[in-house]
Amino acid sequence: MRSCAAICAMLAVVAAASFLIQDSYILGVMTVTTFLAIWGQSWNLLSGLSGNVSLGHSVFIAMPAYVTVVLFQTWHVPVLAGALLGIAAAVALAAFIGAATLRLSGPYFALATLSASAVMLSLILHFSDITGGPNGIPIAFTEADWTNLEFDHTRSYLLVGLGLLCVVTIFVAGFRRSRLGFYVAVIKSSEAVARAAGIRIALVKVVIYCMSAALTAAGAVVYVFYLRFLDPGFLAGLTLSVEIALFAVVGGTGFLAGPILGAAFYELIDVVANARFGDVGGWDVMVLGFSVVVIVMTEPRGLCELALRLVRAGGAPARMRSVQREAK
Amino acid sequence: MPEPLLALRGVCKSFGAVRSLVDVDLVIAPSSVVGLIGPNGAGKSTLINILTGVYQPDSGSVIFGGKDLVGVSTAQRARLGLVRTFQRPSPIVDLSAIEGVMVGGLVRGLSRTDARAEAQAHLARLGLRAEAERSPRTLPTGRLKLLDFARVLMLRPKLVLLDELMSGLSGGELEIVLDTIDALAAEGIVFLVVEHLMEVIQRLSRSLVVMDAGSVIAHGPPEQVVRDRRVVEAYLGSDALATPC
Amino acid sequence: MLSIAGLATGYDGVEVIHDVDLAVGAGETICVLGPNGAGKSTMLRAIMRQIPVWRGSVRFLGQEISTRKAYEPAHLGIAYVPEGRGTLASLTVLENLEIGGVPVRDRQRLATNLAHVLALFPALEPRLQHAAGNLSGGQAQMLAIGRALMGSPKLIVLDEPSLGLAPQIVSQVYATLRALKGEGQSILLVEQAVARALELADYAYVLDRGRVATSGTPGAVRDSGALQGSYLGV
Amino acid sequence: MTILLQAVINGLLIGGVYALAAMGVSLMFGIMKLINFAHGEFIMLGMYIAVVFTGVGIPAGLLGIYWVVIPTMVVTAGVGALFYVALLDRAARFGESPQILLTIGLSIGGIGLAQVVAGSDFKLPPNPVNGASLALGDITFQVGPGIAFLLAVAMAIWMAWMLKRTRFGKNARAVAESRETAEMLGVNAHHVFLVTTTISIALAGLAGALVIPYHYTYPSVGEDFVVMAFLAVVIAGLGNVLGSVLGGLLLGCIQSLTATYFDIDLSTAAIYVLFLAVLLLRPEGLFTAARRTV
Repeated sequence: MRSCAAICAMLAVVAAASFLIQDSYILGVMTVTTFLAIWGQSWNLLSGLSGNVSLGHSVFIAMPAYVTVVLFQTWHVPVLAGALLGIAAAVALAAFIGAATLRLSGPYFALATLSASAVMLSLILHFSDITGGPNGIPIAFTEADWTNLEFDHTRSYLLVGLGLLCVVTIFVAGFRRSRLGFYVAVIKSSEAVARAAGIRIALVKVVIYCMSAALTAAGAVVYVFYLRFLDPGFLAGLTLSVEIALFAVVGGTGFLAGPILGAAFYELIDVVANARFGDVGGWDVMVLGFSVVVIVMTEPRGLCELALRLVRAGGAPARMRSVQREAK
Repeated sequence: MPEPLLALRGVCKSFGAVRSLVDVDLVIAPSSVVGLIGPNGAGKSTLINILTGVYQPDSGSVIFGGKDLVGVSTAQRARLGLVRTFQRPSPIVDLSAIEGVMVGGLVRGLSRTDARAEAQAHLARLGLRAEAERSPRTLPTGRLKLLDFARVLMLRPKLVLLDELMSGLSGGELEIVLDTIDALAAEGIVFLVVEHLMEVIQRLSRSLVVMDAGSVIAHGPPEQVVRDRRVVEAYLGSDALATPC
Repeated sequence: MLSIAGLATGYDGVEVIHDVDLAVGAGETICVLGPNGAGKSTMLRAIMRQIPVWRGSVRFLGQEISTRKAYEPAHLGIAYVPEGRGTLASLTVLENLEIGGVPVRDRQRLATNLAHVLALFPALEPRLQHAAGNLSGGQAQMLAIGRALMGSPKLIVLDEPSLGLAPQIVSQVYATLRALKGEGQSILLVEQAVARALELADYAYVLDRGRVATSGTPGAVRDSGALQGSYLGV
Repeated sequence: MTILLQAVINGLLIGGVYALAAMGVSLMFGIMKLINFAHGEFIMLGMYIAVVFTGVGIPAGLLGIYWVVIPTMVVTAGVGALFYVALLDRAARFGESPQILLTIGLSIGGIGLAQVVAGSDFKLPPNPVNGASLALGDITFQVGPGIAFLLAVAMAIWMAWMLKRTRFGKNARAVAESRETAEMLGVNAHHVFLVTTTISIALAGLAGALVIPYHYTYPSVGEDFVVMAFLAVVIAGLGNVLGSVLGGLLLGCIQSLTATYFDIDLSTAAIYVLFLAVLLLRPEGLFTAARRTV
């Protein structure tokens, strides 16, 4: 709970600091980081806590984004109502995928979720009358109106994103200490033990899948209006699914701040690589990918653990504690 | 005679060509501590897996508290009061010691506060009060096994299957567990104890079930059963009694 | 040829075997008895390098093997017939035997060994091309022993070869072991079936809760009462 | 009728590359219980290496470009051995999820590396195979995919023989069933894993070298083949090496048939639906007999 409060305070500081920044590129980077962090945090609720690596979280980004925008542009459904419908659609999809992948674990679960994401992409490409196919759909800006999630300043999206990230973080923190959070921890330890303790495994798994999808979707419906473009390659692409998993792991799935730190790390590489190498792309994914390799091979608990060690190494008594902990 | 808590009739289970359980009949009264022993491969593990619903019997019936258990899931059985511990310690590594125990109460529908209070009581009884807030990663095997026992007790069980709970416990821990079992048995909880440690079985059990080659070959008071000719043969071979002991 | 001194090992941080001393001389048949949970299989798994040795030494033909890798004892000449037989079910019977011959490089030698195994267990011959998973318990036990012999072992280690077998099959298994003993094969046998093991052995150890409770000639062990004590608590 | 036959032929020929990729994935999973999510990037690596070799020169004649196959396989085999020694050997003790993340990280990192080193442009060495076809009555055979198909079939036959008859094959199957039992009998599991990884990655190199005459080479090209390979492997039954070859060919046919009669995007969806159905209804795979549970 203390770490949750610390994170929210930090996000509030970021929000306040954003008023000092006028550069729209920096604000844009901060906004992207915030939404990536929302998705990483939501992903962690499912995969970090349950131990099953999902490689299909972009379906919960594409589904609500398309539903909201298509309803708005084609049927003139108010954006907020459409967003709720979009989130509901993502939850329904999660219930279906969750139920279908119940018995799968490890590589099977990863492959099944990855393929769910690929199915979504191919359906979007196929039904181009509705979805715009590979060209996507641009979202025309009409007027600044918060009920349509249309703001005339990037900072507004950043602030909404930070608020949402706070909510998601508080939710995840509360979830870990909740009844359901306990059950998930037992299931992660051993399904046989969970069954022997009377836990309804199927129900718990489907419910956390739906929760994770709902939080992911909430971020997606806001983000798509910031993006002003339904881009199938980005929103429904396999790359986004995989990146979410990877930067959350780089940050550290065992920590509340892990996915946020991971998202910031990933965006930072992107910014540095853009500034340093300009048009030669690939640096960001290369560093991200190989960081995961390094982290898996050396420090499976991510950047958060490294940061903690640095902090602890500051004082001798603290060092004693960390040594003791390692010894155990 | 009161209605039995657990009744197995004609239970068979084969895996391919291997017949693990052959026509097992077993009746357990609603108040007792029953020991279950037998040589390796006698079918004890299969029996536990049948009772907890990991396997379905090929034929025969399992009646628990008057209810036929066919098609009842392991989790449902646990909520009905038929619970087990595992041979290997099964800590919940992401939760603290007391939280792992609370789970049993949460499943029963207790609030977190009530579950915590009840878990405290169980931990105190098992001598784990000091370890309540620690991570199970930092606890030795004996303590972990006691935590497993406490979690199972939180489910308010009617029948507890203890699968080698007591091997790996220190002397002091063993005494605590034995006393706890005695006390709970007096409150009406039934224990089916699978254990290698004969003196433990003899001290606890009011009756002893012996299995060999997938069948129950003896069931009765311990001191009588260990002198049963078939039991001695099962353990020591057919001509062991030819020599004086 | 095998000498164990002060061996300690276990699982998950729990010590199961405490300071066990044991020796097998060339051509000897040694049996280790003891109830379930006494640590017999654990001891064998440590000797066979499947679990770490915590303390003590395991020497085979003068070499320390307690730090060797899991595949090495077989190459040094220790063949293992594990509890539950360890049949490779997806391979054929012949392929199982061939895997047993991995330590032997000489083709001529392999052919001789195969002929020897099939002479010992004629029941395997018609089933050579069948999947080993379809064998009955008795046949699988014969396959496991035959597979161990394929590697021309200097010492053969058996873990409860009578487990789960009908009495007449157990008799057959023991007849085979007797024949091997007659050929001068060194044998380390772990058993629960006391009577048969004592009949075969030259020397016996009784293991109780991870320690050697008693050891001696079969007659002495049988008369000591240690067996009844550790098995049935009487 | 001609259209149908042509569609099936095209499908089989496309499926040849999927089959080669699937064989490598399946071999590694079958023996090491590890899904190599980076397999596609090893194919991509093979393609770039082959393209580099074509820079040395392309002999005259229709099939001259295929000289690059052998050196490409040699180099990728070396990379495979290094992959095992440097990463997989140590990662084995980490458990499932870290292993998945390791190979996914390698996959993404590999794409980035290719982009950084070779740029994002599409490469296709000029060669006579591209677009060449043989006509047999009304049916045409594309030469490039045709050769890939023939080599896939040849490799499948070699693999079947190798697993069934050779000493390594028997040892590998023993390790696949029970590493503990195999080691106790004297089989060096590390050695088996090293050789398995080397063969698997060399197969990726082979697939890469075979597609460069008619398929663009670019950093994320691996996805084009490996996603189908994963699906083929699961549809066939994870670890069923020969089944995965059939799976690859089957997927090629489904792709070609739906593209001929419906729409290419739907063909992807159709394949995924088949994949999900197999995963849920018959997790042991279409071409694997249900094992008894003992």
